[in-house]
Amino acid sequence: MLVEILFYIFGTILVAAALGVIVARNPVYSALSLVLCFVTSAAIWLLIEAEFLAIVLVLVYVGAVMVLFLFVVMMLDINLDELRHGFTRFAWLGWLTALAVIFEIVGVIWARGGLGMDVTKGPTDTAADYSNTLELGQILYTKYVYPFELAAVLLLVAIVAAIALTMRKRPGHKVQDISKQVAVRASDRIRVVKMDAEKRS
Amino acid sequence: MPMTDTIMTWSSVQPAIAEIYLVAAICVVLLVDVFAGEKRPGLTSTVTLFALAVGAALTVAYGHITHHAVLFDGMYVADELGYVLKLAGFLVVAVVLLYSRTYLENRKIMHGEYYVLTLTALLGIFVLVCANSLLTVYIGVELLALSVYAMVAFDRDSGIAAESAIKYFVLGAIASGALLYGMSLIYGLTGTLDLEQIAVKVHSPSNLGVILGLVFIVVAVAFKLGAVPFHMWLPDVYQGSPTSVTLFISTAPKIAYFALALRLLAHGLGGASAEWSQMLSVLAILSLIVGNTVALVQTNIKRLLAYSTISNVGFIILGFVAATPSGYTAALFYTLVYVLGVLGSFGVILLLSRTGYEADKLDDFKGLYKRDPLLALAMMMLMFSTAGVPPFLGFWAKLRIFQALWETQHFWLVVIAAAMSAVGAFYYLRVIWFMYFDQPTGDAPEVVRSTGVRVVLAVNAAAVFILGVMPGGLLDLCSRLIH
Amino acid sequence: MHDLLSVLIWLPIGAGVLVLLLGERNIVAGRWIALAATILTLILSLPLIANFDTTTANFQFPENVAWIPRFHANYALGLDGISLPLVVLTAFITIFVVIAGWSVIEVRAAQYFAAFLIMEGLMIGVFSATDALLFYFFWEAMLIPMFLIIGIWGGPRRVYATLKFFLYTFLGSVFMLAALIFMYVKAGDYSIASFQRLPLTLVEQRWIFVAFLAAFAVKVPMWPVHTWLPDAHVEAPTGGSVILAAIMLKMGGYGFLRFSLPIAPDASRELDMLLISLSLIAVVYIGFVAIVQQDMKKLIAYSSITHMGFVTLGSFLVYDIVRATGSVQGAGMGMDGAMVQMVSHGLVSGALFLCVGVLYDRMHTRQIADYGGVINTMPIFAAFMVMFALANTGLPGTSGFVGEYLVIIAAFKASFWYSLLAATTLVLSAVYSLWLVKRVIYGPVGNDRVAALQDLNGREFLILATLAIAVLLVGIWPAPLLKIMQPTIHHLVDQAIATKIPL
Amino acid sequence: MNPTLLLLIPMLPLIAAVLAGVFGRVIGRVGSHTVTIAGVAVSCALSLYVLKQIYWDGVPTYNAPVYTWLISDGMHMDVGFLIDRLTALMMVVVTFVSLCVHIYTIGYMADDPGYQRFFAYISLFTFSMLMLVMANNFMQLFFGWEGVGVVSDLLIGFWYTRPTAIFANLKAFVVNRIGDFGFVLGIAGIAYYTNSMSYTDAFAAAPKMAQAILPMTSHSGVAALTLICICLFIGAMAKSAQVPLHVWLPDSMEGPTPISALIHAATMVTAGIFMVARMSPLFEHSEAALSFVLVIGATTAFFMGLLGVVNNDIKRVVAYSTLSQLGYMTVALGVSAYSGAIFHLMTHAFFKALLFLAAGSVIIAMHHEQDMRKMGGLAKYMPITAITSWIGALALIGTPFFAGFYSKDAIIEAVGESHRWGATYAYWCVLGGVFVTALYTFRMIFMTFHGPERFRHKHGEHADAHDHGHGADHGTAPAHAHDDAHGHGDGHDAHGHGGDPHESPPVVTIPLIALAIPSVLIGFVTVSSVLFGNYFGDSIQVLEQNNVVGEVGREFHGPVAFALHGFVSPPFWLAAAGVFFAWLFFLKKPSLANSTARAFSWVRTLFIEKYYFDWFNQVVVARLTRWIGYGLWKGGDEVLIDGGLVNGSAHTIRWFGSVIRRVQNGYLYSYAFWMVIGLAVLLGWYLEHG
Amino acid sequence: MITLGQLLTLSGILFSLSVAGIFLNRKNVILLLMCIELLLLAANFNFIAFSRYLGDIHGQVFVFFVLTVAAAESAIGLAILVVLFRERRSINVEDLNTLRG
Repeated sequence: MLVEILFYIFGTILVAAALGVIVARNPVYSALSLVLCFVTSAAIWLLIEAEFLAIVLVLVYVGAVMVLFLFVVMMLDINLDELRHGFTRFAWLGWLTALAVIFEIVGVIWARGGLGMDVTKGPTDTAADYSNTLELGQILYTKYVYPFELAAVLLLVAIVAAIALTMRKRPGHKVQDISKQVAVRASDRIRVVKMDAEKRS
Repeated sequence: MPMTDTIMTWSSVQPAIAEIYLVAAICVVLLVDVFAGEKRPGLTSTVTLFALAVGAALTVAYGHITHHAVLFDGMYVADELGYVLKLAGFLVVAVVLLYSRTYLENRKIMHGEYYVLTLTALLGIFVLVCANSLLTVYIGVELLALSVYAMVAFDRDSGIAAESAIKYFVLGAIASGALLYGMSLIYGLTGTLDLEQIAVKVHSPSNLGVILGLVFIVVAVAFKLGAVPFHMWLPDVYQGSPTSVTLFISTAPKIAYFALALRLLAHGLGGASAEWSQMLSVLAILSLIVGNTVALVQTNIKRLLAYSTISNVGFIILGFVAATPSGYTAALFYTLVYVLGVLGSFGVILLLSRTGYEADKLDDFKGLYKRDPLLALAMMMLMFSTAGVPPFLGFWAKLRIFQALWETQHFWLVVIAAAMSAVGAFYYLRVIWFMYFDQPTGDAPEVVRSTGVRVVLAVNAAAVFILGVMPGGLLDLCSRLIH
Repeated sequence: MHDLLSVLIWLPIGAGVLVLLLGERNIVAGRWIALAATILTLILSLPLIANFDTTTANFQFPENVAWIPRFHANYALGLDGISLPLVVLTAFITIFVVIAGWSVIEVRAAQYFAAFLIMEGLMIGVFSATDALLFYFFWEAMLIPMFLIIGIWGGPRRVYATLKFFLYTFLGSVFMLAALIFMYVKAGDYSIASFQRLPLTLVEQRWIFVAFLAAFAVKVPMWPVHTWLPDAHVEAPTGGSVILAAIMLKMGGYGFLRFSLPIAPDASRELDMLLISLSLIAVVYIGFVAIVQQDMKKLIAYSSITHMGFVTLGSFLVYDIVRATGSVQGAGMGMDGAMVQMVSHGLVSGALFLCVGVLYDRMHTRQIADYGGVINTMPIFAAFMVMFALANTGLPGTSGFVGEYLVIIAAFKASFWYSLLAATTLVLSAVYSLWLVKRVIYGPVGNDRVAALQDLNGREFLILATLAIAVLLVGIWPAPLLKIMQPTIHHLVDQAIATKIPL
Repeated sequence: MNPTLLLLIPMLPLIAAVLAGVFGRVIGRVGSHTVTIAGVAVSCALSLYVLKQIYWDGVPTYNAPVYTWLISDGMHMDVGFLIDRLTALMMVVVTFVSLCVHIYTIGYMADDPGYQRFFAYISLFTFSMLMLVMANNFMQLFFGWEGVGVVSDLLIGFWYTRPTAIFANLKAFVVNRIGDFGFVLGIAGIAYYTNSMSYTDAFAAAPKMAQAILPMTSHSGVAALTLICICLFIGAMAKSAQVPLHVWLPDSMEGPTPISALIHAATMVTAGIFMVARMSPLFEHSEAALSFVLVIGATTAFFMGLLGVVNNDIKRVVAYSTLSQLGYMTVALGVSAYSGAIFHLMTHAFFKALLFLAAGSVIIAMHHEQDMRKMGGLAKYMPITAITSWIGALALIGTPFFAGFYSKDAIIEAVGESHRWGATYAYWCVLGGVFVTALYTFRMIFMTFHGPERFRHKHGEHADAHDHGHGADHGTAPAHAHDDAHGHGDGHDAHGHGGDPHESPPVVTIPLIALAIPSVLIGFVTVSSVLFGNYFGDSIQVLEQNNVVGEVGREFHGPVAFALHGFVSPPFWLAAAGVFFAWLFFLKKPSLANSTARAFSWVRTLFIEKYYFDWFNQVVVARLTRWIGYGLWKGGDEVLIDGGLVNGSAHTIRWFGSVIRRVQNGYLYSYAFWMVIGLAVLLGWYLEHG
Repeated sequence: MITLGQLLTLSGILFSLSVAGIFLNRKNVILLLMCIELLLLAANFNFIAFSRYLGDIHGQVFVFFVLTVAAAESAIGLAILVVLFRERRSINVEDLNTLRG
């Protein structure tokens, strides 16, 4: 019962936050509401006892990905006043389509025999000492070694690509050299000049 | 919990030699580039080509398998189809790199990363070709896609490249999102990720849930292949990205995506073929019509070839519409033939282009026969082949598709396809007309003669002709691979 | 001997490739090679006539090599009574094309000759293929050289003309291909014979017939898909026009006889009215159109359409004849006429285009208005031109008469009205041919450019004289030609009136 | 009979023609006229020999093929000869006349550059004509039929730089083709019923065909034989210049005079008559067809004669008289008096050839002046021509004892006897025709040979004369054409225009005399045998109830009696009246002629315009044809088919492409939107129907 | 107790919203990247839900990989974004229409 209430609370927040991501004028706001999305969904995953992934979600996303996002948002100093939302006059059509898709999916889910399985049953209950993490770990490095290796290559690709695309050494690129600044002496900065005084006439 | 025996002996992974080797090769190339790339620009590309050659050799030596084997606890299927497609992958990528070399030099984008990304993309292709699980399919798709996104944006000084990259990325992400969503449904309804077990569980008439998942998967596949209405990325990307990259993405990945469609739809979801073949027929017709008609009004040859790709994809899909081994054979044959053709035609564009001269306008081809008879001749043969005129290879591809459709009594599809191939002939002829019937425009620069590449191109065009006269072997091979 | 046909096909192609490789630099050698190859081809084709067995309708000089085992498609060749004359005609005409282009073509001459040589091989292939796939292979491949010939050596509007030509033909052929594959799927192999044996329901036959119609009607060409022809002719170089008119158009008629009638007899019976009316429209309508042409080539092109109208008319009379006379006896006369008409038209129209070429090489215009009184400066040429013009009007004693005469007589057997409309060609062809002669040849010297004309040189004289002899020969003694065709056409009639609908 | 001998008869002229035509340059002028004349002379001799064998030696009819032209699906088409009395007679006529013309040509064309070509043509013509008359099957008949057409055509266009000449040549060919159009249909019809080309089969099948009904629509038909015969006769109408297909003949006078003589008088135009006579076994079985023939013939006989009265071109006058004489022959055929027709054909051949050659001789004397108003009083300068012309004229108008009288009078009698539908009309026509004939013939004689000498003053201002001559030809000025004639190195210009006209050289006068004699005698000699004696035997077939000649024959008691009886028959008096009026108007009181003309000016214009036939053909028919052609070309081909079907579809596709192209607007969100739309639609569709 | 249907519904809504976000957004490319993350999240929801309700762990393994891929994907996406911004000085969706037709 409680679980169900919590689910509805988090679910509502999740949907609201998702909407926020879409409609927020300021990308920073939408990024933050995306964070909210992740947190709430992590909570929901906890409710259905997928603990490991819930944690991973928070760590990887909120911890890494979203930070990266915000970093980029800040780096590309987009002047926010021009970032007003321009929903054109065809927006309604877009919303309509979205609603249509929702109804189609939801319709199938709840249709009698739509999925050919009982959608009203709860999660399979597990033993008290059941460890989601353990189970995952056991198959991840055995059965799933092949995709695991590939995932590694995938991350390598990400690294290589990110570097190849963004890193560049420009000539005449101004950076301050601190050691030089520290090692500077007065003689380098000021020159004392003597000049004879002017005669009174 | 399932504790599967995971002791890996050499023999148990031997068929995967290509992938294993390739991962190693990627690291090697990366290191070579890091330490020697700066000083010796050409080195990386040479090493890469060498690596590809070795890979092909190793695959032939150890990777050949004629029976059907499952590796890595059902993640990986090894069969002759995979073997041949992997060899094709090696070959195509090697040729692509050969064609691209001068281009990359001129564009100052001949960095090691380019080659690394090419190889990772190739790895993605291999993974797809041999995928036997939804997970491996997904990883393969992403591996390939991510590498390609990066390659498209690789020319950092080109605005249109970046634009096309972002478009490709966003739309591609939507597609993979759809793929995931569909996979999740299929997983949920069958309770397994293993394609072979899915094949056992899914059978027609399928319930709504399966169809729901199916639609999402079909959308994703259609997007990857570039079928209407999920084709929008294709022309922009082809035009926007550096021609060498266009050459790459228009060739090797097509093989992979054919395999994707085959493994996922034909094998995994074969039970629901009634449903998806119907969906595909709609997409195929749309692709044929849109691709051919819009290509008529193009002035940029890269974009023109993009639309021609769309129409050809329509033909490939028609092969799947038949949903019979014969149909898959036709699709495979068509894919290989198409790749061979497009390899040559983009190769010509690459050889023509110089720094500050993309050679991607149709007008740049005016009077080519005067400037360079060999390239003109090769291009003409390739154009006739793609148009499907005997004695060139393209004719047989279309013939095989028609045959597959007749065998399944798809009368109207044949009629539409026939009419559309005639419409399509026009823009291929237009290229020939510009090359042969018009006088060259003054500003076209002299074509630089780099013998080696030209020989490759000549061989490429000759293959289109010789195989066109004697297509028997290739046809046999294709049908053997499918059955 | 047993692989003579292959030689006939590949000798010219090989020579063409050789000429191409020799390139523009040794064009002199190229010319001679081309001439030698074509003449050799003709000489080698003569044994075909000598050893042809005129008592059987079977394919003779057969060759059969597996080509694509998976499709059971064979490299299968053979000749019967309707293909032999056309093969020889091809070998015969191509020689003149080479000679006609001898010194006229300056730019890219090697490619020019190579294109024609390759095309000769392909055309012979079309006529001698007994495997449908091989037939289609040659049929389509032939478009490429023609496309280039018109496009490269053509006149000002060559691009439009050649694209129109290619796309028209290609569109038609694709549907034929679809039909062939359909029958392959049913029959299991591609040999024409098994297609002809294949039982087909009426619906299937209808669609197959329509598909073939799309391909052949365009090639012939029949009204209303004829408009590519005048454009193509006007823009094509002389040699191109000659091949186009003399050989290529025949492929349409050949196709009707080889495919449509035997493969879809019931559909043909059902739709023969359509074919006949289209042919008659071609005869009358196009006859009128030809009268008012101002461009010589266009005029001859249109007259070609009317003459080919007789071919299609003759081919499809068989059903109405059987209906009207109730007997098979004499039903083949229409086809006889059609075949003779094809051969004759090959000679006459070829000769006429060569005549126009002779004038064009001198004056570089084809407008009738630019000429007048040519006879004053070129009496010998005038004699030939008048003779060919008269042959074009179907004058007895020339080849032009035989076909039309037979078809008209056969048409009367089918229906009085057919022959009435068909016979109008006597008047119409007289008007357009002789009006052309009157305006170009006769009369006082039209202008000083005409006054400066030189009469035929030896080369041109040789060409026209040979053709003239051929025209007269066929006109005065057509019996041997008919004798060659007779058994095949009997067989064809039997096939055409038999039904293939499975019970 | 010896086949090779028969084969020689047509072949010799052919060989001669080839020699003269192809190798004319080599063998030169003398060479060419020698070979041709030799050829024709020999074949003439052989023809006479054949006639002798057939008629006197009673050698049976020869009917055998020479070689098989082709066999199409069981139908044999041979080239072969049928030699019976009719053929033999025709062969003699043809070869004899053409021989005369050959000889005559030597003088007439002496200075023409196309000398060899000319001889080649006329020999070729002789060949085709012989093939025509000797044929034993329809295919060969058609061959000869077209052959003579073409060669006469070449002859008309002989002076190919004359616009009028080449116009006439085109006209002649086309009109003849219209005839052949009918002719070939007739042949096809016979082939349909007999599945054969040979005469014998056709004649044998005639009664069967007479019963047959040829289906026209699904439920109606016409009498087969009538249709066939009328079709055949349409061919004859064109060749023998019967109304309304006569229009080519007067214009064909553009050819050199001997041709006019040869073609018209003797041979080609009689081909039609011969053909119908040859087909008598068919025509006999179709009353309707014969009535058709009768009416056409009668109309031609009378109304074409009238045109001769107003014409001033000497050759054209003779041409119109030929028309009307042909009308007489056709009338004879119409009343199934075939023998009468052939008989008249024969006699007419001689005296008409005579008149043509005489006219030619006059024209030579007048330096190629053909307008009779520029002549007069020539009798004393060229007596031989004058006398022979008189003989010819008397023969033409049917003066008793002259050749013309026997044939013509017999025809008139026969028409009188006939009860066929249209016979009465025909009778009045032929009677009127007699008067008219006399009128225009002697008008010509008087204007040419008698009265004041009008040729003394200068050439020039006589365009109107030629306008009459050429009627409503296309615009080209005949005067110009005339100069061309001179331009043609006409030798007589050498000694200027001032001098008196003088008699022509012997090569011209000898044939005149040669022809004058038979013009007088031939009728008297042959009438009893050819006409009333059963000369033709079974080569002409007449059903009993149609045998009018037999009826006439019953009152026939020898040529003299026949002639004497002629003096009291209406035709004689009509002819006399004609001569009188001619004398009155054109010799005694020309003013009277003019006043009469003014009185009946509309009639006169009607005549001068030749009943507006040419106007109709050129203004209506020709223009209409061109309009249709342009309409179909521009409207049909270029606008509808090319514009609509071809380029139209191309443009539609192109337009479609450019529209779809706009969907590809470059905006990420619209791309995504389309993807989602596609997704949603697929979902919706398959969740509904899945 | 949370039923399967509820979770699937939630993910369905998320999915549609994220997609809608992509094509409704007219301004900012970064927003598109965020929507993509949302999209993957929706898919993950499905996987976890099914995995838990089938009592089959493999679904969760899949999610694990998806998270990895998503991280890599966003990295590359942002890299491309940076390149784009350097070139165009703007990341406005409205400005990305030089390639069209």
